Amino acid sequence: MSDLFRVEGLTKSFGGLAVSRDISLSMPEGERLALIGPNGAGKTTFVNLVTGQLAPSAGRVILNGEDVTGLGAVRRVRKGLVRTFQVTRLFSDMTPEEHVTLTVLQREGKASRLLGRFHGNSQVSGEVESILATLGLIEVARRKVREIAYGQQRLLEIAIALALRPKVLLLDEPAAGVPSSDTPRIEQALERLPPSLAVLMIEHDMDLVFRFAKRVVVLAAGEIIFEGLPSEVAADPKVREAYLGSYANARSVA
Amino acid sequence: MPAASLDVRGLSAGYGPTVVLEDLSFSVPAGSRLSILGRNGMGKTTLLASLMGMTRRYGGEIRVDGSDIASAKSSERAMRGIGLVPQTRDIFRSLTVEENLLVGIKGRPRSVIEEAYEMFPRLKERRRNLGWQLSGGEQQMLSTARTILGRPSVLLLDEPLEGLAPVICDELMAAFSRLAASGEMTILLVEQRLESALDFADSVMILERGRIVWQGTSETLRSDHELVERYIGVGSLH
Amino acid sequence: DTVKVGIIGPFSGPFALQGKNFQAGVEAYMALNGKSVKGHDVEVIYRDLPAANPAQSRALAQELIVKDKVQYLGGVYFTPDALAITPLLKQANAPLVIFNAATSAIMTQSPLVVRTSFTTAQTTTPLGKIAVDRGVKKVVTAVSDYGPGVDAENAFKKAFEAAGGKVVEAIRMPLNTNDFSPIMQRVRDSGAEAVFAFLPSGPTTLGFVKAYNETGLKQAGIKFFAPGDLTQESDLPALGDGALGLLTTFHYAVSHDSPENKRFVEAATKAIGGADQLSFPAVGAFDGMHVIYKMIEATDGKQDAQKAVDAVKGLSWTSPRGPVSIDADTRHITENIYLREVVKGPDGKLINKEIETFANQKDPGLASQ
Amino acid sequence: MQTILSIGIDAFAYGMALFIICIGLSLTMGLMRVVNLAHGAFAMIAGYIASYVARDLGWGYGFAIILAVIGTIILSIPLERFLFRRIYGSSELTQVLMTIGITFCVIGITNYFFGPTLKTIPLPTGLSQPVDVGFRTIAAHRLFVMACGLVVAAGLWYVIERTAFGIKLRATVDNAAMADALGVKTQVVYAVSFALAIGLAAFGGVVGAEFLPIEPYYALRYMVTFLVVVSVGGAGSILGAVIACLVLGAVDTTGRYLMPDFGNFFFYAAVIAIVCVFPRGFFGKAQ
Amino acid sequence: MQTLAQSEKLAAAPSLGSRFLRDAIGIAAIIVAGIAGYFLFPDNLALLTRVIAVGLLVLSIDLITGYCGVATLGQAALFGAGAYAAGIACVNGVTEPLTLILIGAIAGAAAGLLMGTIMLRAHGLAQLVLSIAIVQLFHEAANKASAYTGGSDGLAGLMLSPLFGMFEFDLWGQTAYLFGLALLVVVFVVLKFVVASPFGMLCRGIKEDPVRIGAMGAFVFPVLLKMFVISGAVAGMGGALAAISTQVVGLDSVSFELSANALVMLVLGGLGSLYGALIGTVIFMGFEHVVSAINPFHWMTMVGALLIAVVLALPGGLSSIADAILPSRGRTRGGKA
Ligand SMILES: Nc1ncnc2c1ncn2[C@@H]1O[C@H](COP(=O)(O)OP(=O)(O)OP(=O)(O)O)[C@@H](O)[C@H]1O
Ligand SMILES: Nc1ncnc2c1ncn2[C@@H]1O[C@H](COP(=O)(O)OP(=O)(O)OP(=O)(O)O)[C@@H](O)[C@H]1O
Ligand SMILES: [Mg+2]
Ligand SMILES: [Mg+2]
Repeated sequence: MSDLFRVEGLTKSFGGLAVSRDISLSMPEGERLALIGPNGAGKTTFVNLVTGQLAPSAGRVILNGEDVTGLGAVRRVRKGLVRTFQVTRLFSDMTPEEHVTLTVLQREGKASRLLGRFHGNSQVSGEVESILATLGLIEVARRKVREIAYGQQRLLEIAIALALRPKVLLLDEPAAGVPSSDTPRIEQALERLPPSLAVLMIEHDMDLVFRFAKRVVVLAAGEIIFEGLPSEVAADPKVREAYLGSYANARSVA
Repeated sequence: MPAASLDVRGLSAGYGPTVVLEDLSFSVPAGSRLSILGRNGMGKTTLLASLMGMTRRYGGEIRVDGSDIASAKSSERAMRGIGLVPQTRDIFRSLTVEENLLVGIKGRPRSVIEEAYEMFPRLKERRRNLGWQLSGGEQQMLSTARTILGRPSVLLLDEPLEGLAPVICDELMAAFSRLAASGEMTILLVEQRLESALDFADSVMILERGRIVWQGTSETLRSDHELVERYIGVGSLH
Repeated sequence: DTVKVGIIGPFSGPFALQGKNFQAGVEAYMALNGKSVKGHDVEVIYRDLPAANPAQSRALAQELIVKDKVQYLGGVYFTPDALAITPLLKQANAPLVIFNAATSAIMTQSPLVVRTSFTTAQTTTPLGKIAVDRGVKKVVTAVSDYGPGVDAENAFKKAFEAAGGKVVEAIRMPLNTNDFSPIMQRVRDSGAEAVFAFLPSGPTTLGFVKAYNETGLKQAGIKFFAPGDLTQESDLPALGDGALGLLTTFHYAVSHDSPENKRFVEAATKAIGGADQLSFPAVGAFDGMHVIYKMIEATDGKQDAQKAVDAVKGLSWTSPRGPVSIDADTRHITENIYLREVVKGPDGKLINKEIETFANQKDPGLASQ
Repeated sequence: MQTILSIGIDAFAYGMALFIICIGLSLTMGLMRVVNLAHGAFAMIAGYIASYVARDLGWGYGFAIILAVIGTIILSIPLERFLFRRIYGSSELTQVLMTIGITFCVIGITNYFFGPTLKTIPLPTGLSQPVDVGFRTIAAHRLFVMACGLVVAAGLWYVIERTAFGIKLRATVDNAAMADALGVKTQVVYAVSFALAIGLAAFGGVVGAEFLPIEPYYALRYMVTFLVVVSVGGAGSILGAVIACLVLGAVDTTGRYLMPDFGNFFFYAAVIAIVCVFPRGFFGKAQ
Repeated sequence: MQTLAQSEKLAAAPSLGSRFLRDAIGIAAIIVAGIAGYFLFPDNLALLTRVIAVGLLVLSIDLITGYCGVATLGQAALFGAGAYAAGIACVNGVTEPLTLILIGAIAGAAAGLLMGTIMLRAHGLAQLVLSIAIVQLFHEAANKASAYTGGSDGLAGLMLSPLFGMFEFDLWGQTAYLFGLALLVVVFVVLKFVVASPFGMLCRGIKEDPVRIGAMGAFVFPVLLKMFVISGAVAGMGGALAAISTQVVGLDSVSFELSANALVMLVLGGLGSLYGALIGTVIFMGFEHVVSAINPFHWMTMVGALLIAVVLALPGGLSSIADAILPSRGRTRGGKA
């Protein structure tokens, strides 16, 4: 059982539409996996199934050798299974600093304390600051989220996930909406993650995918149609047709 | 409606008390393509939203084919031919795909939604699904299709490729180019991917902190690496 | 000098009409008898208490006493409001003259309370005999599920069974019942020959009477008995012809035929602004003011609650409702109770026509306490 | 058996009366996202107009209904223009504040001008007679109310789900700024739907007056009932409202028949049970 | 705003001292206003005491509505639980005022636990309706259990022993008022700490997006339930204070009307700010008292007009005036309070 994280035969359909057909996947410690595939292939659904937002009709999710399929979403987070949202879900009236502080406090189990003050809590402020700095959010740290640009909100999503110190991190299009000038920030943040962490990233930005991933899985119509090294992906005709299009050509020329 | 020209003079706009755009002036000839570039939070979205009438205007003129629409409500602007595909997609979550499209047809016959289905066959498969059930990319397709169905003469695209599979991006950019080339639409595109943006547009405008800091042709920008580095960031061009 | 009287009543809210009647009664009395007693000017201060709310009632009474320095408290439509005031009276050295609140037990709470209205037991009790006299042996009681409703149920049951009848079923209906058809269905299923009802005056009586007519109970010959709250004059226009023939017992009918009543109705109508808004709380207030005037007279405008109350014990006079007196032991009013039938009056309007008199009724409720 | 049928028909009539009065509120709350606590006040205004037309002028029931609906809508136009328009899109609690304020004012003004007495709307003879339906007699107007309820339900369903206006309305509610940007005149859409909702309130107030009598306090007295029914059904859902009205009407009626002493217990216990099983109401929008 | 430091360090957070000072000023203002009320309106102490009792109820609603986003129209169930518990205890021989307040708090907290457990099963409008259903059931139960509660006649005859053996609860209401004021200040200070704690922040997060909070690894239900219990205790104390000061408990203290009025007061004052709750209560009850004394027959129109005017002029509630005047109660801080 060297795999940190494994799913077996995950299956789900909405009405007549099968969005996840018997997906099995495993990730060892330190894995950097990219999950790509056409729109509506079932990638986000896969993340929802893994994190417990949705219940699969069949299949198991195993973390650290423990079957977590029966656990709720919150317990899975506490066990180290953390995600970001494709469409940002943030507290529009709170500041990035407050978001991250709250997350750190929660991780430490101090978030529901009635004693002590939330603001100016020196025990966590150092860590909060370094997380915000990693993602370049210091400048907007004290502005309400509703007032900061969308790209920055995406970065904050990642900041929150990092603040949870996950074992397995599932990133749903972390770079969508983040300008190419700022994607390096995300990459840097990912690089600084503890090496033992397993990361699964869904992304349509192929440059980022190829820089990041050690392994690529391609999902189409709820099924894994390809699994292998990044260098092999562009060569696969099925993937080219279903997903890559001209990108594959550009790539093979380059 | 054929493509219209767009003239912006001294536009200042923002949200509530915050002024984001200051004194912007530029013009886009009918049927041409303009890319708007700029780092995160520099005001690209705000600019497009202001053209659509969705922000607070502090001053300036917006002329479409010569007539000023700066004080018109967004619905009037829509009727005068402006169409926006917003960055946040803003699909109607509780409506079905088909109903979403019907909102966008602006009085054209119902049957025109077939055009949208042709452009995005994926949407046809999901036509009875509610908006919130769609995947991210499907929402993006829906948002784009919905606006295009209204046949705008000035089309404002705010990062329309976000979240789309590369193969769809290609098709979509090709479609945009066709629409512009046919003389039906003037297109303003905000796009993070420099290459796509330059490939698409005749001319380019760079925003920084709510002001225009550079305007010129795509060719000039493509060849001027220093400029790119200064305003947009390193490593953007391959 | 001025003697101040504080009147607490529902002047706004769902019971505003009853409050308006308080005001009309008070104003009518002052119009007919002058605004001063033995040279002491009488000033009335109204305080609004829209619904039963003892805490607020107490706060209002307290304020009237402490801030406005009233010597007399009057009014009070609901029992809980009265109960909340009684503990204050001794310390405040002020009598409370109740114009309406109709639970027997209030009188035992303080020796400084006098009541000029009625109790539910008092108006209900004669119905027991009346029902039996009309050949009714089996009755279903249907009352609103709150203090006065329960009082009415008990009083009727006691009187009716004493006269040889039998209550086959006792239904208590939640106060906010809108549709009474199921209740009527139940009455019908029980095989009773009559229904005894008690509901607080106001909108729900309309629904009840309608349901009685529409579900065919009336046609089936099932009789209807109720204390007069159900057919108060101000509700009659709304009840319409459906109310014709209903039998109720009460202490006062606006149509009561006496010179005192004519004078009263004329003055009170002027005060309230419309003849069809006048009903029983006005007469309670009218006589309440009479008692207060007598108290002022007896104490010569000085604040002495005990003396004031003692002065009216045993007092008797002719009220618009007929001859009345204040019982010296209970300080509650002794009065005639009339059996009335709803009929069309000479001008075509519905009235409660008095057809039988039960003279000098005391409150039977206290005896059973 | 006869008893069951009899309770059933009472329950159905009561449920349908509730439905006609509440559906307008369900639309305002579910589609326009306005918690209009003044809904009952409009129903009451209509009742006063109808009472005046039918009783004081003696023009007949049909006229009374039509004039009440039109009159109430006309009265509501300035209110929409100057008050309601300010709270579209505000938080629900701000809307509660404003609409409670409006309710208080309407009550106060009605009380002042028309006095606190009950107002009745005389029925035409055809509707006021008891009708024999085989196993019992039932008032004809109850049958009329049932028919009205069914017609209203079907008509509304069609307008909202099937017409272009319905789609625009739902789009506007979902995201007004975007609908506007797509060329939908959102202000007009709101104004028309508001008028529709008020018209329904007016119709319900008049037709349902036999169940919920018209008096100044109408709006406050039945506010809880209205809110409960709308929410149990799921605001904005016509089918939900129908089911909620029928179920709650049945519970209420049966409870009052079987154990009148505990009538309200049953009603509210049922509400709790239903909501615990359907946490968003029968047909609430899950988002 | 545009000129925020470019550095990669956070500017030092506003010092603890200045926050503390601001709160101290706020609380001092409440005490001063309370004492001023005592001397300015010596004849209205009964009303002022009632304002304090209702103020506690409104504060308790603010905790779950303003801070957690759970709207309720049934809070009087908790208030009434406290009032009846204190009242029944008092009638049965527990006459010491502080003990009665404690009993009220416990009863309110228990009722809060029950109410929270039920209400948190639903969402949105349905949740609101649950709260209505619960308060109606409480009302029904209090009506039915007339042997203990006095039913619709109310529970009368509460005889209190003097506070600390010295101060009588009398007709003039001085003891009751000062006692109430002290209670309010203590509760307010405690609540200040609660809303400024990490727990308070967690609640605000839940208000904005419970799914997000779940994805942060925090359970939503226990947090909200805890707030319900705290809120219940506060409401229960309000009820007990009402019972002590008026010496009667009526069915109105478990009514929908009281719940709705209290919610209106809260919104009037401004949600999510403890000061707003108090301002709303004082303004609403004061206004109502004044206009109903001036015209007992038609004051409702005036109150309605006030509510409409506030929405039109100050959509954020009355306390937003303070925000506008005192920009230091700044944007970037946590709660508005
Ligand atoms: N609740 C739902 N009900 C019905 N269909 C749904 C639901 N959720 C998702 N779907 C459908 O399932 C399919 C898979 O959706 P999913 O969000 O997993 O796609 P995805 O791979 O993440 O796509 P994208 O790259 O566009 O984000 C989509 O076609 C979507 O419309
Ligand atoms: N609703 C708002 N209220 C106040 N300020 C806002 C609001 N929305 C955006 N801003 C501010 O306006 C500025 C410009 O934002 P805008 O969204 O236009 O940037 P952008 O160039 O589109 O960025 P991105 O590439 O991230 O989409 C930002 O500084 C942002 O903080
Ligand atoms: Mg996705
Ligand atoms: Mg943008």
